[in-house]
Amino acid sequence: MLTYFLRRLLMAIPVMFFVAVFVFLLLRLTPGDPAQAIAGDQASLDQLEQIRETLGLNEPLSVQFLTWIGNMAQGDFGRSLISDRPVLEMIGQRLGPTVALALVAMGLTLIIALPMGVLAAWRHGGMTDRLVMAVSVIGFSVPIFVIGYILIGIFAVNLRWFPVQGYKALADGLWPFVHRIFLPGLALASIYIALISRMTRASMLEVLREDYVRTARAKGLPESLVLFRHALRNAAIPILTVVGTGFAMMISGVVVTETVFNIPGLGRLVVDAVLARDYPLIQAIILLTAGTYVLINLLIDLSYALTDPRIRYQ
Amino acid sequence: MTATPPVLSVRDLKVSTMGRRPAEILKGISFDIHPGETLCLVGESGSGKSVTSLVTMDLLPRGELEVTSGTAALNGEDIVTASPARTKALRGAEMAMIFQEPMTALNPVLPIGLQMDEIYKAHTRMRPAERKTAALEAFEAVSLPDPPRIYDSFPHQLSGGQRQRVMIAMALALKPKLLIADEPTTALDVTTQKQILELIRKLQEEMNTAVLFITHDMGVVVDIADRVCVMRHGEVVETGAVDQVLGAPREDYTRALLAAVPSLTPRPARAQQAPEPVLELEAVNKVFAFRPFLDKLLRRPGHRVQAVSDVSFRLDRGRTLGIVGESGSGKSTVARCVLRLEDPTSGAILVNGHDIAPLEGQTALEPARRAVQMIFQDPNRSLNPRLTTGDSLIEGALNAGEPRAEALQRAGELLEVVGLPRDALARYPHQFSGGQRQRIAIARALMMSPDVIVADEAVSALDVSVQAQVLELLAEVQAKRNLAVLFITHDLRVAAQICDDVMVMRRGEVVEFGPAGQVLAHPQHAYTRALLEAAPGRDWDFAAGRRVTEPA
Amino acid sequence: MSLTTSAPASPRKRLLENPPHWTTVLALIVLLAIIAMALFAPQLAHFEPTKLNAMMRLKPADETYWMGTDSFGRDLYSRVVYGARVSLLVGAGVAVGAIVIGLPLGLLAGWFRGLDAVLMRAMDGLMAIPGILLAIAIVALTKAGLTTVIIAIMLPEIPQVVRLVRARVLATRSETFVEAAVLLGTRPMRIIWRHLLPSTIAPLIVQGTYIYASAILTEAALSFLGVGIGTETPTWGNIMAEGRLYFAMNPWLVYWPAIVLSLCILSINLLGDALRDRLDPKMKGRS
Amino acid sequence: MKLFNIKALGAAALLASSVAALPAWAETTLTAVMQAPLRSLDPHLSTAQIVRTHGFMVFETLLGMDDQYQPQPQMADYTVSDDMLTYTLTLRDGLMWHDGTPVTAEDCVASLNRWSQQDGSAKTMMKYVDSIEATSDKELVIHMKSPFGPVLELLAKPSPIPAFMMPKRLAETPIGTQIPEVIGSGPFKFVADEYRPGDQAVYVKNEDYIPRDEPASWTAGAKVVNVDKVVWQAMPDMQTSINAIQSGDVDLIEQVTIDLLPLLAMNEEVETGILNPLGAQVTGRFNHRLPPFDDPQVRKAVMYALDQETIMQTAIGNPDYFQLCASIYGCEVPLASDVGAEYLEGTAEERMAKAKEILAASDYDGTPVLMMQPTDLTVLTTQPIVAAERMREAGFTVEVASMDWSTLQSRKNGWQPVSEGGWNFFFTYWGVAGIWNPLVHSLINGSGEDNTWAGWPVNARMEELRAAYLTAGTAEEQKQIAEEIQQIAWDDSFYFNAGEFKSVAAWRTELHDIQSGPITLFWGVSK
Repeated sequence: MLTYFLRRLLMAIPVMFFVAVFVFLLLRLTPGDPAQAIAGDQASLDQLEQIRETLGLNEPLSVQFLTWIGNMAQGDFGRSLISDRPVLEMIGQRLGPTVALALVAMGLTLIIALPMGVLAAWRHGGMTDRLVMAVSVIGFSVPIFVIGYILIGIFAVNLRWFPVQGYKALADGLWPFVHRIFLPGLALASIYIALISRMTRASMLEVLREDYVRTARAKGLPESLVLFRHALRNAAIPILTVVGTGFAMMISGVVVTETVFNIPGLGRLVVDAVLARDYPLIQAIILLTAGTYVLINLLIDLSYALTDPRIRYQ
Repeated sequence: MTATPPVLSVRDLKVSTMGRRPAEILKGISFDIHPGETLCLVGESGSGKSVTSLVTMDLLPRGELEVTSGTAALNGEDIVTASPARTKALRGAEMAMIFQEPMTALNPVLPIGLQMDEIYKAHTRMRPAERKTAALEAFEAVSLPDPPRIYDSFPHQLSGGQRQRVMIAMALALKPKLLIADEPTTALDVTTQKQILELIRKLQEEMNTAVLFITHDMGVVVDIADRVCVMRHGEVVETGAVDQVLGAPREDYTRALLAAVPSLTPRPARAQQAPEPVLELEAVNKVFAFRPFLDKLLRRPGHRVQAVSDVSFRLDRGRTLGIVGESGSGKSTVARCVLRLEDPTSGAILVNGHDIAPLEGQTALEPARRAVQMIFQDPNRSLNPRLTTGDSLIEGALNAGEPRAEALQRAGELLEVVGLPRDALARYPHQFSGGQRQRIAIARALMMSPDVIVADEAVSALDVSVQAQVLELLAEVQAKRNLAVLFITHDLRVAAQICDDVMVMRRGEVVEFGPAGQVLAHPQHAYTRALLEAAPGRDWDFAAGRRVTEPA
Repeated sequence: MSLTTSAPASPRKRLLENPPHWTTVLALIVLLAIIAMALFAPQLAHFEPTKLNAMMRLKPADETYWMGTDSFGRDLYSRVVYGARVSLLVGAGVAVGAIVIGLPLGLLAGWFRGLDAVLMRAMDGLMAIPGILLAIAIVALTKAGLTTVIIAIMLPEIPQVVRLVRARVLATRSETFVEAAVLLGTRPMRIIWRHLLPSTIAPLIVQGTYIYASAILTEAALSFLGVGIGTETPTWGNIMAEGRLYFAMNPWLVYWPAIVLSLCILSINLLGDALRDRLDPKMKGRS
Repeated sequence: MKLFNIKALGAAALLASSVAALPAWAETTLTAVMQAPLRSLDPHLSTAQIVRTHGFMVFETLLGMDDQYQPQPQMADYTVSDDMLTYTLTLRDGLMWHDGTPVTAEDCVASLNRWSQQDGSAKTMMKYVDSIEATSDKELVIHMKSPFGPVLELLAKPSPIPAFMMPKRLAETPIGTQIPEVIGSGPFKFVADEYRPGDQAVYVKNEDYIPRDEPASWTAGAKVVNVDKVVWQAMPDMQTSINAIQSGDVDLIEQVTIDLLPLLAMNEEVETGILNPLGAQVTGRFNHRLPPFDDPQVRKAVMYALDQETIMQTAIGNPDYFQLCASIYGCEVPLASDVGAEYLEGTAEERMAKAKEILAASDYDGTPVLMMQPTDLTVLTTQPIVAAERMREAGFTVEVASMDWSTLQSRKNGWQPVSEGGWNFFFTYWGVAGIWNPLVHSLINGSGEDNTWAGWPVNARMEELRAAYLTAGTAEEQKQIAEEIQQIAWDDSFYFNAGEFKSVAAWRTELHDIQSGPITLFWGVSK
């Protein structure tokens, strides 16, 4: 298992290197000038030139890239060009809300989507199945920000059950936290619920055709045991896989959700950073999210072994 | 037959598919099983024998199949009309079932113990400790080694035979009145099959269980059945005691079925003309080695599996060499090396005198590829479903530069040779039956005018009547074209009927090699003897229609 | 010996024997209506979609302005009608582009094991970058035009296509008919073309519809975040983005384009599901 | 609409608040949604308004500017010698940096040096300055080589880079590098730990700050802080901000989108009004170096084609909040005049006819005009659309290129051909304090030098006038020069003055005595 883990980590190196080169080139080969973002629109060209010189933006690209990679290898992600703060510190400040939002959305998803998918597969072809599929296809089709606004319109503005915006950390108390994160969590979860319930249903449909499910039924087991003990555990791997690849989708949702609900998370930070051409910040965020993606998918691969004893990684 | 009431009594049972245009799967079948009796439902694929068992267990796939009329009474209680809760209570307790595939019938992600425990938990009020004791005893009863270890194991840690024993232990855990066994030994090697059949027989006698045994294999019928029920297209063709049905079949269909079972007695040796070797193997070895990048980095050895060790043989024109063995014996790997679908690790493979072992790439292999052609096991997968028969047949010819029209002409002729109409050229594989597809595969091999045909379990997936026809065709073609055939099979009966020479393999090594008459009639090696003894129905002479006392 | 099955059923006959679900038919009608809307936008629209009228800003719906006007005094109905053009074009561009690029890469990766390792690491890398970040970066950093948006949305979709095709190739290449082709002396490129490519088409068409739908969604999200196609070209996304400022005053500025957008994506998704069930029963129920 | 006179109401509220004094233990926090997120902290480095506002929280200027646009003592009192060559500034007592050290004249000299390297007008001033030196801990002296009119104005000006004072160790940070710490002497202290760039900035009351005795007026006079804490929050979405102020999550929105004011009109707990009387002018800039706008006749056609009213109507909507005038210095400043109004006379149709005529007579050959449009800056998204339509009607071929504001800013600095990423026309806006006289006004630079603000018009007469303004002795003389400059700016079509708009703020009624100013001020206000 450890060997497997190490091997996968080794494999992640070229992946991350590709990401690093790709992102660096993407940013540097496109127009836009961070000096302008620092100095504001009324700054003169002399001023800009001076700032560029100080920031090292006039160095050749290869030098800039090597410096950046070298620093990163030492754990130094650099400082924001705009705010002149360490990039990691800025990311750290914004990480909490985003992680909380993602976890809440994921929790809601699992609570809602798994039973939905299992039920739909169990009653395959029936009304429940059609209803679940309808909910899921609608979840895929309505943009998150529209869902967000509808939720705000109904639950925050009309019913006044929830605040319209903002974020409170868990440290500020459980209720304020839950109260503020529920709607954005739900909005973000919508597309995920659609995805996971679909995947659960499909995977369960497949598993329910398996011989061992027939065996379980032949043993006269209660249907709930057949579904949740025998079938769902076997259906777990494709579901887990989607949870992993869906992480990228989650990030897209986070960016939009944070904007709609005004949550000071990474999503907004990255949009701001892109608009301001804050190269080190953009690079660090993309690299970190890519790294997280790789890591999450690695962990998910490892977790297969927990659900399926046949998988013993060499 | 006894006067006691039957455990299971099926009357006029009809089952149809659901949907827009229902098709009748069972057309009104009836039979009884009494306590302590084994009834064999025998028939070819599509005869409806498995559906019968599912109706009895009330496990028909919902929304796909439904009972349209008739009854299936377990101890007088009709399963068809019983409530789902009631049948659930009966399943596992009063009636139990063993399935064909021990690999898939156990839940792979749950420990064996838990899967056993569930049965007691669902149907009894036993306490956890009692349940565990009962489970261990049940494992003991099916002769599983080290029951506590089995209890904690996962299915994949057990061999196929052990898994089937676990299935039997589960099925008989609560001493049901009725045991349904649906092809329980089909997926097993012959030696294991023999043990499992003996086990079922023994436990049945101990518990006086009624057994509904479903099989396609007449040999198995001989070994286990008290009575036989021959089915075809959803109807019962003939029922009766085993000796009566097999010895004096009343129906043509039964007779044809019996006649198609190849005999274990080797056919008389064929005269050999001047030996002309077309295929020679010299000390061929094949090692599968896995050495991941990290292992290389850490200078660690990888995993090695010796699949074939030191195999040598010579195959002459016009002769058939059979390679027999159980799964994992390396017989298929030998075939794939001959075809260079695998690269042999060492040794020489001489095709018409040229060593093809060191050759690389399609161009270099081209002459050998023309000389050696293959017929695969599964006719469903060996033809590209998206190409017409004609396109599949002429692919090799086109590669060799033959004009399309000419190739199609030849393909049409060959279709007639293998017994298919010429207009089959324009059709797609799914429009043919399995046997017909295998004929097409033979035609495709013949299109290349090969010297050697490698047939890897080429008739294993076919029903016995079709199997006989395909074997016949193969023999006919071989004779006409003076082909050499390398025939890979696990079935000694088939080997006995078509091989000139037989090579027995076990764990990659050649155990015994010689003329078929000698190897199969007077085996020298203990393993060969064990194989022969395990062959199902060996004490029944299908040609004569009577029991034999001495093995042939 | 006789042939067991009848002559091949024509597609028409098969369709008649197994008619599509009513939702599929409805979805097809909706999608055709939206396509017609895009094609005949000039005839259907009441105004030029860019026609400003500073005096008629933010008017509610009436007989002239079926859906009211936006903050420029432009007719919302006309903009929504014209918006269909860009959305459908973006969807088509992304789906076709991703497949045209991804298909050959996937075929090659699936067949040539050496290339596979390198290519798939690159694809993993591309997949690891969250699509929206990549798209935001590309659109924001280059010219915010139709082509840029299509490329930006397409890039993250390519690995999905490559993986799908590759998985399909890997599955198919272990089929015995491929081994049979090898034995018949067929060269690799021809095996890819004749035996592997056809098996990827059905799942690709299905995947294509999903890419189509998600591309339209992503375009809307990009516009929403202010990095989409400029306001001169009406797209459902930027109509919503402009309208969301006035959401509390007149939510219909958002709801109208949202409804049409959602209907469009819904019908594409439903058609995709139906296609999948028909073309590739094995994939039934997959997302 | 709740428009009212802030000063009048302020007096009444002052009385009320002194009666209803808050209990001592309740910490009052004022939460404000600012018009832009604060992303950088060095007020010498950035010309962005939000950074200036931040600057006035933490830092102070030697002189402040009152609501009559007059420089007044703030950190220092001043004397000017009769020959206008020596300015003596004496620091008032009790000034302390936030790190506890006293403010010295030497700190101020260093700060002035750093400021003058960065601010455009200060650079011009430095050409006339002989030396700036600290003569004691409390006194610094500026010696001029020759008289330079607006020295005091520059020291007091609130835009674009005010002359903020900071400790010497910070002021020695080279230009181009941001100061490592935010230490000023102003009425608020910056809470570095709670700062989240782009999202939140927190200030606490500086308990050691001693306000001046004079009444507060803009950045001059007493800065009395009545709240314990000020939190700036960024909200990317105006809708969210409005919801937040209605629910009481925030107390103040610095700039409300005018179209959304009706949403707040219903709400008894929220008031709206103009806090910054100066407003901002929208300007459409030509690229004088590229065809077709290298041709004055073609530019002139545009000047007639564009219509202030349509542009402002579409961008702002409510005429209460925009103003149309010819003045290039802002509609209500001392230098404002009607010079050039002939370009705005008549109906839009009449002017369009004239534009067509001029264009037809010109050498315009159909070269497409590349109009840059920012997608992410709401204030400036509409003008290019409206302008493009008018220009097309006049006979131009116009291509609107959408991009984000950052790209636009960067692209505007290049003058390469359009095919290589150049541009022809774009809109921007200027706080009136950034254009209110020829000294600070960037758009009227007629030198055509590469390093001037984008557009690069060339006009020798303009340069003479700008130089003359700097040394003009009297206000009349200054005004006369300013008017002539304005005439040239119109005649030679330096840029199109598209009108002036006011920012409307919204605040909850719990807030009293909100101060009016050239930027949003957080002293005086109580909660």
